[in-house]
Amino acid sequence: MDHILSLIIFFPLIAGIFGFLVNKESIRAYGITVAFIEFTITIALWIAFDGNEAGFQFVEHATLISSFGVSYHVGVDGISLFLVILSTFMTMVALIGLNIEKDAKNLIISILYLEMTMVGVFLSLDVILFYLFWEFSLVPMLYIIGAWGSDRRIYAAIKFFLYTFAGSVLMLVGILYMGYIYHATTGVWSFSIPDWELLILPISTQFWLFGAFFLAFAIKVPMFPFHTWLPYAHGQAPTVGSVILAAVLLKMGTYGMVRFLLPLFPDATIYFLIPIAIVAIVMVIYTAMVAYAQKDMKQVIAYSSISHMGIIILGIFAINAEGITGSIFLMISHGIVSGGLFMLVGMIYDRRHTKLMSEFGGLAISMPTFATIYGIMLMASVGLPLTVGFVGEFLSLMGFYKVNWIMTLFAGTGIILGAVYMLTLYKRSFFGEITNDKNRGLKDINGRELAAMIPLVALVVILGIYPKPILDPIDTSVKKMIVLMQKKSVLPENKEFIIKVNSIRGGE
Amino acid sequence: METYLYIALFAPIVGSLITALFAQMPKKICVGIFTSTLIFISFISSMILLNYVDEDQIVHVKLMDWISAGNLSIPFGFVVDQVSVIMMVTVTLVSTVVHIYSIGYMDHDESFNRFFSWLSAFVFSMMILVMSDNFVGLFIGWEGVGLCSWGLIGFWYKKHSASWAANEAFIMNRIADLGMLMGLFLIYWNIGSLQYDIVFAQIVNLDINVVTWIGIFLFIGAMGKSAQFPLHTWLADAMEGPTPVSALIHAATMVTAGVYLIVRAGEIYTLIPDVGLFIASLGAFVAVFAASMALVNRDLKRIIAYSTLSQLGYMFVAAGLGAYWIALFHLMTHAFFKSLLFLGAGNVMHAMDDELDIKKMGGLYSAMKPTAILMSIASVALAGIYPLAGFFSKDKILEVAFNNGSYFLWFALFIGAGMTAFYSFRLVMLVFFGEKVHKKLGFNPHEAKPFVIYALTPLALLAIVAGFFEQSFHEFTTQLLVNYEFTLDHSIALILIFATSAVAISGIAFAVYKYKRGGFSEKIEEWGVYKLLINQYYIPKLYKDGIMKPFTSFSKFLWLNIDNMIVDKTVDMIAGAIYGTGEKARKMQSGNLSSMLRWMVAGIIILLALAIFYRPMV
Amino acid sequence: MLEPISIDLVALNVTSLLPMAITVFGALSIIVIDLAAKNLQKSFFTVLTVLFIILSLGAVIGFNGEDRAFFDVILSDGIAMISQMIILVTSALFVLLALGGRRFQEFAMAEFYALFLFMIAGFQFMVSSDNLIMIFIGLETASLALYTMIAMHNRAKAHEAAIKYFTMGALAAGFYTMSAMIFYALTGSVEIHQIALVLNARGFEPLVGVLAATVFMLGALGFKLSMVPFHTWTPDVYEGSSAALAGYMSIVPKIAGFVVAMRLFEMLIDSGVVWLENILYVAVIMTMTFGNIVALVQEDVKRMLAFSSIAHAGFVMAAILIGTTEANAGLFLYWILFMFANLGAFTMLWATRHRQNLWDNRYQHPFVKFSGMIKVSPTNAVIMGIFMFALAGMPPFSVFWGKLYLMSAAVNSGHIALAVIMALNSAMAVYYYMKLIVYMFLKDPVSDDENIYSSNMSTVLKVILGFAVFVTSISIVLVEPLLNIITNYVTLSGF
Amino acid sequence: MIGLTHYLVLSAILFAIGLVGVMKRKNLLMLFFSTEILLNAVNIGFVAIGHYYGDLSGQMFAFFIIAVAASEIAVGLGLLVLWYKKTGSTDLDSLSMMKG
Repeated sequence: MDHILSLIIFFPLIAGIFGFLVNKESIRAYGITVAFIEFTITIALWIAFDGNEAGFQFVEHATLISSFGVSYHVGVDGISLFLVILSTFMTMVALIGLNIEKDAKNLIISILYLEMTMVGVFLSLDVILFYLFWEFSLVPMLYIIGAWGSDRRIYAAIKFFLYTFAGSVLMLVGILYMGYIYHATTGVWSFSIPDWELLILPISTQFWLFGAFFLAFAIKVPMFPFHTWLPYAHGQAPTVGSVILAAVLLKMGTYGMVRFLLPLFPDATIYFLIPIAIVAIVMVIYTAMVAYAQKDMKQVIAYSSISHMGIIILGIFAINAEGITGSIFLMISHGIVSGGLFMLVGMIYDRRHTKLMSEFGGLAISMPTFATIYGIMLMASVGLPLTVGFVGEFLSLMGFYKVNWIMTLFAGTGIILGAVYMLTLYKRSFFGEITNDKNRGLKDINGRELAAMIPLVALVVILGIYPKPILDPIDTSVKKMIVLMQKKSVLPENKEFIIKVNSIRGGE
Repeated sequence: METYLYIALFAPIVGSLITALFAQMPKKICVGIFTSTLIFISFISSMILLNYVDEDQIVHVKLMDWISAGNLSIPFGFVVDQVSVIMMVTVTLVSTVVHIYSIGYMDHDESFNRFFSWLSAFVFSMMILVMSDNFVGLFIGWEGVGLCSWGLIGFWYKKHSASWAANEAFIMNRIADLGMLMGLFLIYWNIGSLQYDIVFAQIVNLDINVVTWIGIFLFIGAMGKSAQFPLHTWLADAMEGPTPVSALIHAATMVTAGVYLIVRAGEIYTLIPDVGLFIASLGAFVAVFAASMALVNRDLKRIIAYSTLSQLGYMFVAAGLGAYWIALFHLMTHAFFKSLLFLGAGNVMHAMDDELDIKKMGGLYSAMKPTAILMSIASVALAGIYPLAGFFSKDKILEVAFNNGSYFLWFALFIGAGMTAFYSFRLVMLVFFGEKVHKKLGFNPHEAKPFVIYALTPLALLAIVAGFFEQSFHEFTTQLLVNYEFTLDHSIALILIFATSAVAISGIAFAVYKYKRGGFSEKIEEWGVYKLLINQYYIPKLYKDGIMKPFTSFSKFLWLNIDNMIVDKTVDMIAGAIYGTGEKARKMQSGNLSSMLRWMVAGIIILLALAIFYRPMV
Repeated sequence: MLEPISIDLVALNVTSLLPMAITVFGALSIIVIDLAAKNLQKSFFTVLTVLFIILSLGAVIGFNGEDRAFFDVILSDGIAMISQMIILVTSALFVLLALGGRRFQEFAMAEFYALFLFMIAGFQFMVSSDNLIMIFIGLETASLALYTMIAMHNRAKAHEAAIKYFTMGALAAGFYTMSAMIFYALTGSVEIHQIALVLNARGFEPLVGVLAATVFMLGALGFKLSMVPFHTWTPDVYEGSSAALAGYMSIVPKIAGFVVAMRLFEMLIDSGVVWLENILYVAVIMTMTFGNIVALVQEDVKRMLAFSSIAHAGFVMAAILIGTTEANAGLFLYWILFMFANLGAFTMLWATRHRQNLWDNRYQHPFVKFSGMIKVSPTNAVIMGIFMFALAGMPPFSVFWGKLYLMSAAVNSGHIALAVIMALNSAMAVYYYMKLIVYMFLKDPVSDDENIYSSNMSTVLKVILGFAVFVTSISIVLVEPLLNIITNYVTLSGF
Repeated sequence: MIGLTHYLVLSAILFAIGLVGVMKRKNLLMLFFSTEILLNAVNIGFVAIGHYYGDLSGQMFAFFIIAVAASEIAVGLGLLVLWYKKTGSTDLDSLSMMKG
């Protein structure tokens, strides 16, 4: 088990390289097999993972540039563990659901590379390494959107790439500055997160660094008003691209917030808490309304993703164990649910070659099983209890309630508006008589699609009923992080604030 | 006893899940029988538990942990105590009847199997709701019944109105659920737990303001589920669903969940009588408000729906004023006679080929005698005539209002009682007696199958006799619930009973008298009051024009004008500006050697000028 | 009266001249061989050139004598060494591009190789001296050879490019001499370390004089380094010359220029000439930004690369502005890493070189040419993609590490704003590199004839490409050793 | 008495004339002349300064400049002839294939 993390990171890369040798006809099977093996390894990681240990486990360290403190440093804790599993799981599911024949080889190899970068982002403990994977994840995605997307794919791909790239260059400056400060303070160069977490920064420095990191994450999430790349990307991307984009890539932003902003800059986090929360709430409500106005089924889900990401951000900035644990869980559940919804939209697109809701109507008559699965996913997206969507949303909102109850109330309208646009979508597409003859006699979900959807549906229900195995390790690591934040914050009122939002009673 | 608890709880979901596998297959009668049996088993278990609890024992189990994070720990825990067991029995009893009834009612429906799957799932959700030992568990059931209600209202999803009504119900409930969630958060952050026992034990230690807010938030949740004003419109629209659904969900069980919540959280509400008074006032208002709409409506099911709304108002009055056991009692009796009423209406609908306009019926008595009798019993019970069940429970509520000194509330309820009697018998008269309008319209009514009628008899029986259990019910429930002390003089109470009965009887008499003679003239339809009532006080229209339309157009505005035109365009403009600058800067590369040389010389000259004029040298 | 001077051969320290002597000797011997034996193949000359370069490189690496030699005219300090290595290695790699699949007349001529070696010698002299006369001679030797080589490509555009380059070069030479004259007038010396001593002793008075000299030097070096507004020749010359030579021009003359700039400007900045610091600040930003935004709108890949090399030069100029050891080490690191990426990109262009302009009347390598290359010639497309990402500074490819190190140097010396501007510029730069990626990977092919992408391909080119790809991709492990060597040399020479 | 200043002023004036010529002349040949003027202007300066300091570097520099100028003009004229053969013009504006 010593090098399991490296194995997880580099197995898809190596498999991708060898994928060039595989025959075109069998490349899909190859992709699924590789993804399955990768997923199995991550499951093994989970089994070997000690849920009671809050720190990083399976740490590997190898110096790359000693004079500059850059090293190959990976490790996993409760916060990242499940995001890694989510990445490998969703990649596997997306590959099972894949039915693109055109240049399938390039596509599948790109997906495998993408998998490597996603896993790399979550496992990196060296910030330069993190940045490396972070940036490189754009490349396969650019290719996937741009080469297999719909009409305006190139515009969408470039927009996605440039927007997110531009956002992250400032983070690079922030990283370098942070490294400089670390060097100035300790006399050693280090870009390792555990090292950085020990550094107590003066407030003004925290502000600037917070800003530099936050912008990159905010664009990735994407937060209002930096979100406009996402609808384009989703609108044009092929199904597999949307699935991975929504399920995993967006989570990198929120993961970054948890991993960097909170423990590194606790005072700045608390200082900017309210403004960010306001933006998050605006984002929840605004995008939910925009989602309601959409005509295209996929766009509804794209905007709904943004709306849900708002709740995740709110949970993170609750700075209490309930909120942060909840939002990490919500990241996972949203990954499963939105990934599933995008796959479902892709299936209907394969049949009808349109995503406009006005083209549908009465699909429940021609495709009842499909409608049922769609309904389950939709209910999970709406956050119905006993589905996976509820737990995270409940905890996130509950966490933020301690910070500010009025803002939670506003954010909570997201769950109402979520029901509004989702049910409207469902009604317009699935209910009613079949008005469009093309919808008559559509084939119901087939074996391949079912094979992709059943794991998702099963997880939606199982994790909705029994989220404990996931919540517990997350909670352990999060609690440790909060203690760290409390210790590190410079201002006494911030120390008190952290204690306050983490304790029952007190305050309002 | 835990075994019985689990049987009672899980029998319905087993039925539902197994049936779900057959959902897309053609009708299988055994599906109906199978689920009905399981529900019946659940009922039997509930009865055994009732018996057990009656010996002053409480069953409390913890199945497993559900959510735990930070200080929060929520288990799947279930409790069978005096309150929940009453609910369990009521729910499973009515459910059993409805299930059996549905085998006949849904006979010709192509989605017969799907129906039973949903219906059993509903029962399961309802059981979770009433049996949970914590607020979040209650919330699971709360949302679960909402989901099943959505699926069942929109059961005939091909009908636009049905799926619309389903969405309306779900969304309206969501609005209220948000309030409830806020209440849960508030409880958690002040007590650190959401278990009933811990919360109720510690609630007294809290600041009264906090308790008030908790009470308000929880009541907002209750308002949605129990369709209290202003979240009431969904209930009438929910009649789009199949009639058994209306009987089970929108009369007997789900809509009463709000009342159950208030009763359950009685320990909180006793601390905050002001909120209680508000609840009672709103209840009284709804009681009259809904009854008034029932007076003129011509839709068979909607009349009963408004009646339900009105009766829920009654229950809230009792609960708000602290008479929890009375609220619960009315909840139970109402469940019996109201579901009977609905199921009878279902028979009528079947007979009339799903026609709902009561003006098109008339004289059905001859064709369907048993149904007519059953519905009459239910109506009498609803009107509150001695010795039927409604008399005991409803009169008690009026007594409570009077006892509390809230004479205005009492008066409202008093008027409401009269109206109830009138519209109930308006319905009975127009449907079963009088001129046979349906003959002219070419309907050929027929009575339902015998087993359907037999299935209804237990309900009818209970509607008649349930009232006599008042005393034992009182003793039983007040072991857990806060008792309500009557300070009213016995004679005054007697006067009140007579007054109420009088107004009920006169209401019935007026209806019978009037509709024997062909009813009111067409003229009253011109009246402003009539228009106001038939249009439901224009509230649905207000919601449509005042909320939905602006919301839709504002959403469109946000998308097309803000998101596309401002937010996105800004990004594109930045990119465009950079690109445009590139195009302009490109002109510098004219390719002409002369100008290239001039650029160089110009550069030197500018730098020289700077060297002379700009010298930041220290 | 002049005294007769007795020359001590040991004091002359002739070994320090060995590297240049080898290249000059090589050039002469190539001419002689050509006179003696006709009909020798280009491969013979190419390999011979490479051999002489390797010998010279050996002489550089093996050198361990005194810094100063030859009456202090030669200064073989650390940066001279490291820059000579870069120059020689780059030259060796680029001259091999002559062995493309197709015949070009300039490579058939022995003179080309002689000129090439002379040019290298010129650059070597330029970097290993702090005597303004020597620098001038080196610079002009190299430039004159380069002009001729450009013209030897024998296309109308090549001639135009040569004339433009030549004329502007002559003007720049005028600037250079003018600057040298003013320094000489101020201090009575033409040696940089002497000039520094005198100026420091006198407190930089008269400042106008010093600044005037600096201005002319900025003009002259700005021309070599293609700083705005002295950059105008760059795109035209790159476009006119063959891809191989254009790639060469983007690396070697600039590193030579950087070394001179480092010697001269850092002396001034270190002494507290704030004016120069401010001017350089503005110039760096203008150069970066201008290069980037004009590159955005180009239609031809080679021209785009020309503008991008302006931007890269601006980026690296920042190191001179910052002036710390870390920054100077970063400069060399960046340039080495940049060299490999650029070598690859230009080699790729060179390999796709066609006789006619199939896609555009004017351009040889318009973006359209590469449409859908992934489908026609996937390996080449992926390789070109890697070079583009490397140039764009996408991790983990080579240039990223240079960028990282330079930006870190900026941050560490307190130039945060500069670092931010550098970062934003690299974000902007991504767009035009992406443009090629988009054409190659996302568009549909214009023709499915694989040969159009390999008309000039040969085994040698493939090997060079492979080497470049390899280095570009694994640069993460190269950074550490490279940095050690560079830092060692840079610290040795006190920068 | 003609001193250093006079020489320097002369040098500067000649340099300026050269610059103006570089900017204004449209004939390539004249342009080369202008660049020659530039270099020779500097030569005057170097020689004068060298004399002023009694230092030989100035003179040396001047010699080198003369040598470089000569070789430069050789290359330049070669290019000019090449261009003239191809286009029949020595006008600067004929160099306009590449721009933008």
